[in-house]
Amino acid sequence: MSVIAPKFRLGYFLKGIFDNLFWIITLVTLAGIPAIQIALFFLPLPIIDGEILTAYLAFTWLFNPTMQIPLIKTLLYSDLFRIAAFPGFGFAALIAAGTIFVERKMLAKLQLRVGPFYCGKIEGILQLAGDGLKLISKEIIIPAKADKPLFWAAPVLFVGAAAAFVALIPVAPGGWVVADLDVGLLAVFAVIGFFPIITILSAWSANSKFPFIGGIRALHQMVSFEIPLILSLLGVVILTGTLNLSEIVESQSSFPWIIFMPIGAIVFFIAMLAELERIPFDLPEAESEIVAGWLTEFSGMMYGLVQLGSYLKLYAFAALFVIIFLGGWTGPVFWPPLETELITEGIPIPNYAGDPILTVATPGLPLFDKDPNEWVLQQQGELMYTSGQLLISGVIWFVLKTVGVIFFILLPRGVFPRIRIDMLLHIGWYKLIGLSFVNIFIALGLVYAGVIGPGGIL
Amino acid sequence: MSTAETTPPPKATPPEKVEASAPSFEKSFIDQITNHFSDDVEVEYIKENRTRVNVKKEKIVDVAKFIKDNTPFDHAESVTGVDFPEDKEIGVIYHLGSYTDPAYSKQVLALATRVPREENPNPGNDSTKLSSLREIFYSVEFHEREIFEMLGVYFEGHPDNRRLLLPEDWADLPPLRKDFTNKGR
Amino acid sequence: MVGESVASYSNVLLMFGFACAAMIPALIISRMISPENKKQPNPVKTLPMECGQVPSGAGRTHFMMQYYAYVLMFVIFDVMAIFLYAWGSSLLDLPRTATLPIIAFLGIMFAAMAFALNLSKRKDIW
Amino acid sequence: MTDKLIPTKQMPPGLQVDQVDDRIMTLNVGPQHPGSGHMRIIVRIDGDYIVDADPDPGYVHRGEEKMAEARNYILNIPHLERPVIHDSCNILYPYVLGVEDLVGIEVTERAKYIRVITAELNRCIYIQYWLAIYGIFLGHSTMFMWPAGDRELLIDLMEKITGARVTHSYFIPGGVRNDVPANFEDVCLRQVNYFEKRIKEYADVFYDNPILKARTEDTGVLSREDAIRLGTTGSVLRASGVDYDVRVKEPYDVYDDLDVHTNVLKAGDSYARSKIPWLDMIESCNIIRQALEKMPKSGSIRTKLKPNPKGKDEEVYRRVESGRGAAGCHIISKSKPEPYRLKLSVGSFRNLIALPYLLKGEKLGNMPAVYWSLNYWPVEADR
Repeated sequence: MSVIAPKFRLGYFLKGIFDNLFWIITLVTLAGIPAIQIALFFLPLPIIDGEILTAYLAFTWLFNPTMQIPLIKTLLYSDLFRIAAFPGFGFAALIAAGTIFVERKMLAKLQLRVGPFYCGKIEGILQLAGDGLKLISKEIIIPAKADKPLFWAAPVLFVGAAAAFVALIPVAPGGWVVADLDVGLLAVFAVIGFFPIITILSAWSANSKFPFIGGIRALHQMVSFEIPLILSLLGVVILTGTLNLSEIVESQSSFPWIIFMPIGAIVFFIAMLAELERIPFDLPEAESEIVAGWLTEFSGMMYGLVQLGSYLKLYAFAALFVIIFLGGWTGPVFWPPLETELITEGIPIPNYAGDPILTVATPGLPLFDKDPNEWVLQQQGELMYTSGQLLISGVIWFVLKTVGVIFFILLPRGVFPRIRIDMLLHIGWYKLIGLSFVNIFIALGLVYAGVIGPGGIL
Repeated sequence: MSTAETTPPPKATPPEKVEASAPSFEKSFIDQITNHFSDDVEVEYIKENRTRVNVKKEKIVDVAKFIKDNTPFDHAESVTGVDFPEDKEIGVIYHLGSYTDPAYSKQVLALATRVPREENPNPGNDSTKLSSLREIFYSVEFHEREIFEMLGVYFEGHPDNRRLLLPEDWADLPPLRKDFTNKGR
Repeated sequence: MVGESVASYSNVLLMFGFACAAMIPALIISRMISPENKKQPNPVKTLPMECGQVPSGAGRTHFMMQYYAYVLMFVIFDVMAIFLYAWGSSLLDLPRTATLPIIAFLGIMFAAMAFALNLSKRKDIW
Repeated sequence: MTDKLIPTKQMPPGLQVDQVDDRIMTLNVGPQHPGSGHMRIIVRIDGDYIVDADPDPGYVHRGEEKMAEARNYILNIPHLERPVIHDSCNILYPYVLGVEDLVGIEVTERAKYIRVITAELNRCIYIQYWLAIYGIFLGHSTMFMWPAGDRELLIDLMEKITGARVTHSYFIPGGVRNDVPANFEDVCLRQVNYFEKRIKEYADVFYDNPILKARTEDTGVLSREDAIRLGTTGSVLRASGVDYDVRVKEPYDVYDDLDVHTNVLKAGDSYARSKIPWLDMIESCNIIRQALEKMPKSGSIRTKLKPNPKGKDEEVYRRVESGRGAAGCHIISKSKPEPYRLKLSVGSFRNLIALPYLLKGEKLGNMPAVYWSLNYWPVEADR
């Protein structure tokens, strides 16, 4: 790989670029294209208008105006789009970036300063991009005698685990989720269990004392807060009878569960703060005790990746709180669809004599609708996907609620000091577990008193 | 007492002149000490709130123990080491204060002694030695460590005679001696 | 509506793989454009962080935190907490009498936890 | 290192050092550590407990005492305030008092009041800085920003008086360097009143914070007897229940005309040690208001000093109450323009002796809380 900074010469620079290009082209030709062709044998290709969409066909249709909408819709409903863009990585990374900006500005306002101010002219909105550029141009220093494969892998795995967590989060009605699992909640617990392991692995591989203590602290944090985290959600599962996150959201169409189980919500919120390693529970990174905890040896972009992963995780936890306790995307629909007759038949407009001379039919207001009746069909449960209005409305509600929860996650950083590890263990084992048991019995009481459940009042 | 001729008082102290205006309160506790250690201690001055007695270095522990037991002085505020190359001596001055007795809280009793000085110091292994007062006034611990590295006075009985402020690789003279010259000055 | 196939499970893996694959270029680009003197590597620079001092002792050592009783309890009760989900998710389909054994189970679990906490506190293990 | 004289604290069971020696880890906390300042604490930990702590100062040793032997009494002023530039008036105060004794000049009444006012302002500036760092040591970032911001009020005030924001070099033998500006009384009163209102708000966010109380109460307890025996001073001493303040016990300049209240807390833990400086700031505001009332409105601010003054052939030891406790200055003069030996006995150096004793048996998480509650300023301790 070429090195730009010392002894920069344009010829070497260009040679480096061309070398890289050459190798990229060679590798793509020799390995990439065969791999794609082999994959095409096994991947089911979408059928549009009775034709199998091959790559050649898609390229042709790009220049055909009438076929572009179906093409885009096909892309929108493909798995790749879900993983890379909308409910998956891109959406979560966007919210994570917003979270970092909001955190900086909010803390600054709380602490009587201005925060990022110059970069990007408007309130330092490009500061994050600047920080990213700075991090990516820093040298990555690997400590001597470190376990190099593990040490390199830890930040990548951290981002990957956070992304796997994001994959389980439904953000809009109609299956807008990367992985719609029957046991979504259990999968969430499984993914959460990865983070301390990654922390310990990276801490162990760095061969340094401060990361090591930080990793052990992360382990203790998991030990004390995983059980309250799991038990605090059991109440909701008892009331809904399902582990599927989308169904948990749909069960809250009339009221969110936080009304009936505020104790569970509080316990979950505190356990969430601890799992996110945020102040007051940022013991694995306590900078005045153990320099930066398990992040001490990370430099440059590796540190940036860990930060990205932790903010993705922050978004995922806030979204989980919204889904389970605050009703997810449920809320009043913005711009409700027009009446069915208006879409299907149109409104006859009479002249002064009363004779219908004109029929006004709206164009398909739902932007992505195939036919005008789509919303009606979706209401009747005959369509697998949702209409544009419900999608937009659901996403807006979801984002609003998530941002609210993120705000409350960020707030303690300006209010509380850090707690100590024995206090943390004491809180987890003596208080939160007891409270989550109380929460379970509240749920059982609600079921057996006939308030909620089959044949219940609500 | 055998070393009486080796420790001449550096200057002719004028105790008579001071005693004319000496404050009675300060004189009372100084008299306590001088009565007990008649010829081992020598009063240098008695001023308002400030008193100083010079003690021979063999007697420093006894005098300090006597002060600790019989007067309200309970801690050492400061320990000053002074180099006197003309006298071939190094002076060590303990400033004692009292927290417990409100009447004595203004007073600072300077307990001074002198140890022989060597031209080519080898800190810890030469004759520049003094008994540590750490067992009596605990608070002199770090001060004595500082004097050990800065002036080369080894404190016998001090449990922790290590470097405190100077770097580990310091190999020069003890820097507060007068023959260590400031560079550029 | 509910995803039932292996495909929905594999989506989690796909997302995991996508994030990993998307992050590796960041590291590679960082390696490409960052200044690094490969010919004369600085051995001091790669020392483990020890607050500016030369590190003493190994980083990976025998190190014991005092709170191991909590860890032992975690091993037991974490599994039990997951067991409860099997019951909780099907509670509405079960007859009401099926709840009594579970409540007994909860009681035993809670009592055991209280006993363990009490014991370890009395023994002053941490 | 082990001290038999002081009764060792009750170590938790299972922590007998001689038996568990193989699992003890040595941590260098400092000098490049977010929780150390310019010093190193060699901490030996067994799991989460500190079995031994050995402070190693000296990373910012500048040889002020040696430098002072080569400069005359006036030239010593600017460099002697360098150890604590945030508290530069108070660290100069004992030196200036001592030189006045040696040279034998009187200070005018107005200069004495100006000295007291600036010394108290400087004490507040120092304590604000200290408090900010105490906040960030406990992970409370708001408590880092608030004092650091409110400190600007008093720094601006000091800039109006002395012309410099931090390193004032304001006290000189015989008075102060220049007079206060014209409408100084009004500006100072207004700033100080607002400042006092502002620091009282710290109680809401910091001193009444339940997590802070849980973290600092009953940690690093220094009993009254140990505080006296270890010779601690300042806020550490007063937090352990000893009523000792040099401003009250041995008043210098005009402190005997002012009503100075000594804040004493009985607990002796980190919380008490962190609260005493805050109470001192409120008390300083009271003192400044009193001094502004009693200050002569006009008059000379300086007694003329002949150039290159020679000291008498005697020694002098003066002390004042600085932000970190009693600061003493021992000057031995030999009828020369330069001091023969100058010794600064500062509060930080005297309080440091309590650190290994307090940290023993504490948890590692308490290390910054206990360490910084000692009101320790590394640069001043190294001199």
